[in-house]
Amino acid sequence: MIAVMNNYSERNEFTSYEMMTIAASRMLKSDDVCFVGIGAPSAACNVARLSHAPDITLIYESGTIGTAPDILPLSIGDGELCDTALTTVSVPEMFRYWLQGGHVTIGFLGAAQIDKFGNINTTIIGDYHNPKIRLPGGGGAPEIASQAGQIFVTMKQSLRSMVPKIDFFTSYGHGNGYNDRQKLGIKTTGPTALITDLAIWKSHPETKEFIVTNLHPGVSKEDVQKNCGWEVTFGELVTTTPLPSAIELDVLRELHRRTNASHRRL
Amino acid sequence: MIAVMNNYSERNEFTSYEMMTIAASRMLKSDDVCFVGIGAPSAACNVARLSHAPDITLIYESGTIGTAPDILPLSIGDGELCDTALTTVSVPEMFRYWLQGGHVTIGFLGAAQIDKFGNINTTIIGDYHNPKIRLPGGGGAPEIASQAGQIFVTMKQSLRSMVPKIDFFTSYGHGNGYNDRQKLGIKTTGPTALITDLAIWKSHPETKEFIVTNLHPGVSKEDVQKNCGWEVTFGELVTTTPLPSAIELDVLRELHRRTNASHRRL
Amino acid sequence: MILFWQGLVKLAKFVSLQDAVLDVMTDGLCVALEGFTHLIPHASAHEIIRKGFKNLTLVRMTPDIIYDQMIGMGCASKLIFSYAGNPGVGLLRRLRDAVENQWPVPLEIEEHSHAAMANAYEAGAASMPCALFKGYLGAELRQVNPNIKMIFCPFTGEELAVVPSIRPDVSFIHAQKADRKGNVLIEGIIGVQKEAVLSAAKSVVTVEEIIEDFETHPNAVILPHWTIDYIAEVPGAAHPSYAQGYYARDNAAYKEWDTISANRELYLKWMAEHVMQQTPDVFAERVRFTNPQSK
Amino acid sequence: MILFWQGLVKLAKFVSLQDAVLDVMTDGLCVALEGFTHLIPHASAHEIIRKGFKNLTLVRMTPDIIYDQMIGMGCASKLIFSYAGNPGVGLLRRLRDAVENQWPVPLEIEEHSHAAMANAYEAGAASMPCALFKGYLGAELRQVNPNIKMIFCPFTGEELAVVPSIRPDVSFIHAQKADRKGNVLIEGIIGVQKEAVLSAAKSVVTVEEIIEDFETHPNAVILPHWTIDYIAEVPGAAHPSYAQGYYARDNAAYKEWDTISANRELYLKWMAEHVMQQTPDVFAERVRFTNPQSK
Repeated sequence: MIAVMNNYSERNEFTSYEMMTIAASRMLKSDDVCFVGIGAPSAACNVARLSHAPDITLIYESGTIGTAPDILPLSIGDGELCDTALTTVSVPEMFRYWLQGGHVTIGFLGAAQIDKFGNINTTIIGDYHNPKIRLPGGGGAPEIASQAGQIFVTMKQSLRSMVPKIDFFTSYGHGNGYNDRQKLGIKTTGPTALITDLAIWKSHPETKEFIVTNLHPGVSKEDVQKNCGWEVTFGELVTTTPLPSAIELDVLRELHRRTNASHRRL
Repeated sequence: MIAVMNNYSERNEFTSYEMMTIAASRMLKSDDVCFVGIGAPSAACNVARLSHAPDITLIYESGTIGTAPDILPLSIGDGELCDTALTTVSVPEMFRYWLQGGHVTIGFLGAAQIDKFGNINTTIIGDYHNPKIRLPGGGGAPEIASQAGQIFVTMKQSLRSMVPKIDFFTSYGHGNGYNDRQKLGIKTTGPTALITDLAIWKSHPETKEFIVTNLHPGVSKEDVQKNCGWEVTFGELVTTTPLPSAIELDVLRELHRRTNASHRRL
Repeated sequence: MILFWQGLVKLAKFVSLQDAVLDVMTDGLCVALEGFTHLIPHASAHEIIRKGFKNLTLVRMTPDIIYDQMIGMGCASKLIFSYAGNPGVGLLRRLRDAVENQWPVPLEIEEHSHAAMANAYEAGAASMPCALFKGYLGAELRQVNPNIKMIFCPFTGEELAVVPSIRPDVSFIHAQKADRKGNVLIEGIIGVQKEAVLSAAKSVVTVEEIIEDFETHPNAVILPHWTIDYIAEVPGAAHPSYAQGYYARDNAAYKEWDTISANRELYLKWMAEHVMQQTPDVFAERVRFTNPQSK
Repeated sequence: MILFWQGLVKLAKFVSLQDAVLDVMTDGLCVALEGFTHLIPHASAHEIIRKGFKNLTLVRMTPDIIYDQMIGMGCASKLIFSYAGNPGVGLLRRLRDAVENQWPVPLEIEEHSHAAMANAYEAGAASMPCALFKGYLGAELRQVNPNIKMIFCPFTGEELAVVPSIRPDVSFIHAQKADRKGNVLIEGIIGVQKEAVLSAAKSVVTVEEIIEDFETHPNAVILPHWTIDYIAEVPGAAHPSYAQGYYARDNAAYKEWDTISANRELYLKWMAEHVMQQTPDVFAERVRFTNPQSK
């Protein structure tokens, strides 16, 4: 727990997970059409919907379009998502008409490994044919990464997850930076923001490297570097991420309370 | 009107159109899945459904699967078809999953021009780029002809419609006969029966030429030849088509009565 | 600054059909007015004719009365289609006059099968440049249409047909309902209407009515508001086609068209009276006394 | 006589799940048990495990608990998949043990993205030999999976991905309802279940209940009886997955699986007790006290 004083919030304690999720939620706008990854992205997207972006369209790869769950789904296909959706389509239609069709403005992903150009690995640790750890694989991510208008990533920082060189290119970000992405024929913008438990990172417009633009309250530059496997570039003017508001914390905590109650065995 | 005596029927008069439609309807069985062309094929398919083949599945290219109309649709997409269908799918799905997917046993087509190998023209009279008459075109027929298990054709005979050489290969039948069809990589059987207002024709198993196997009551071989542009081959044992039964005539006439009443301006 | 690619996200605006047509249309566009027998956007076609747009490339699987009307008024320089008939009635006489006699203007045609057009719309909705399917085996259209090519499956060697996808500049469809946010519900024979909207750069949807909320099935065919540019409430806009749940197909009108369109003078007189001197409001009148189509 | 090609028309037979599995399965087949989180055919997987089939090629977009169970019991020699996780919980530990340590038998994997698998099922349902889509740009799976090829659009020159279509020997799905004729209704998250059935040579469907008539929407997702080989009524067959309108997802069971599957001995003991000594009838018990899922 990081203890802070805050004029705007009645809550003066929050976890780094809460800060990360709330900072991520603030990236989203009401007119976004967001393809939601499970876990931290799903929490961030639903906090946005329940606070400052009430009209945001959330899409899950299970086929649910315009969904508005009261609890966080454990999987990308919980019944809650369908119950509250505008409509539910088949999975082939989801990937052909909706993602590939170019209707998604934001793809919101997590990652097991990421590098400083936003390339993501969720496939394997070690060699593909002789793996140390077999991870779940890409799922929807390879095409979300190339077909959604832009990509936000949210994940906890660690030396294991933020690495100089990922073991496998599951989902392409900016390659080695600059115009690598366009050279491959990819027309979308790619990763533009990384929201961790310590900081907010934005892609540099030219080099495409992630650069720290905000430190979360109570976090130092050293904290960020200690938990990142590459040499971190900080922006010229690094500011402190605004504190979670009372509303944001209430929305997030209430969401988790309902979720936990629902997932408990009866 | 052809006047006949008939032990089985209370009706002793029927038109050549009625004989054609009823003879065509008898080709269908309850376990068929039939892709229905509009006009005479539609009437034949629905007479079959309302008489001896109650469980037949009728599919119209508008997307209606397992439809059971009380009146004959004027178009292939009348509301009656959807109202009575098991389900209605999109037109892309109809052509991809249901026709191309290989689920149709019978494609039932009409034709503007046909040759003795069951090749059909519904595109153009004259030269394609400088037409004498611009016909409607192929619609669903080119792929029905190659993807339905087998093809039945029903049409009125005339020197204009049954020709030695069609002006345009809209839908491929048996080419020049024998194994021409297989040579093109087509795996389905192709045209096996032609039901006209004068006779029933079947494809010869080897040459694939249409051969008259039945003459309708009161029709002579000369009548058939006079109304056909190629030299007609008659089977070794040509029999007379069984007369329409009272039930068949009742079903067909009642269908047309309801149809005409429905299409009249209120 | 980073320029963000925002995706094809739109903001459905509720406007009059006249304003929608003026905003999205210019001469020379590639335009689809879709509807597979059901929900044909007659009111939109009439509005385009009244505004006098020319040199259009018209796309439709089943160009029937509305394209016959547009072609006869000289709106089109090209037609992409797969079945050009008055369904169950006969030929399209204005289309024939254009193809056979260049009246009132020459009409280039690009002709496909239904399977090809359906696949091409599906591919357009999926942002594909082309559509791959099994088709055209033995069909002579392959010889006269250079936009039909054959390629081989890289795994099995099987020969497959490929055609360009359809991606109109503007698509017009008619649907039963919109909600207040601009989401659109289509029920019954849905044809290629969803694909027509998703494949087009801009889209205009006329609806029978605007309601608070849909009460329907979880897998209903719904176009979200961010896929549509303009929505106009025009009751009866499909007449003499039909809207499942609202009014039945006016089959008598389809039969009458065969007579009206057979003669250039009669046709022009009919168009003057029934189209040129009217507004979208007349459609509500035209369906007032038809039988309601059962839901 | 002319031999007629009759198309892929089947005659849905109502049987017990045990009889259906015995009839359609042999060692070495390519089998899909589909369900995208919703309607996962757990009862069918357990029946296949009990009957001891081996050397299967298992196909599924999201192999989760049931494939972890089948792989751990040595049923599979190959897995074709796009996301192998316990959704929202973590990794699949029996799958990892097979891939990393060849326990209990080696497992070959063919790995794709969701987009590729979804397109491959769609293509299989359409009898295509391959699926064409925009995909795998920059993705390293292209380097390790020889079944991912790139071709060029013959019209625009754009590079496109192509993968073999999926056409299983047998597909198993679970659905809400069958009617007395054997037509099957699926509602809610429909995933690739329709495609799994239409792409397969044979299909087995378990349903929550058999009813007289569907009362539903004109565009409901229905598989006609002539697309299905066997239907077995097994209430609760999706547990711990869910059936919209019947029972909710048992998320606690998914979380518990992480512990059960972490240890070979614990896993084998659990399988003996909860699978090997049971019959399909136990599933009705397992959902009796869960919250009904709202329709």
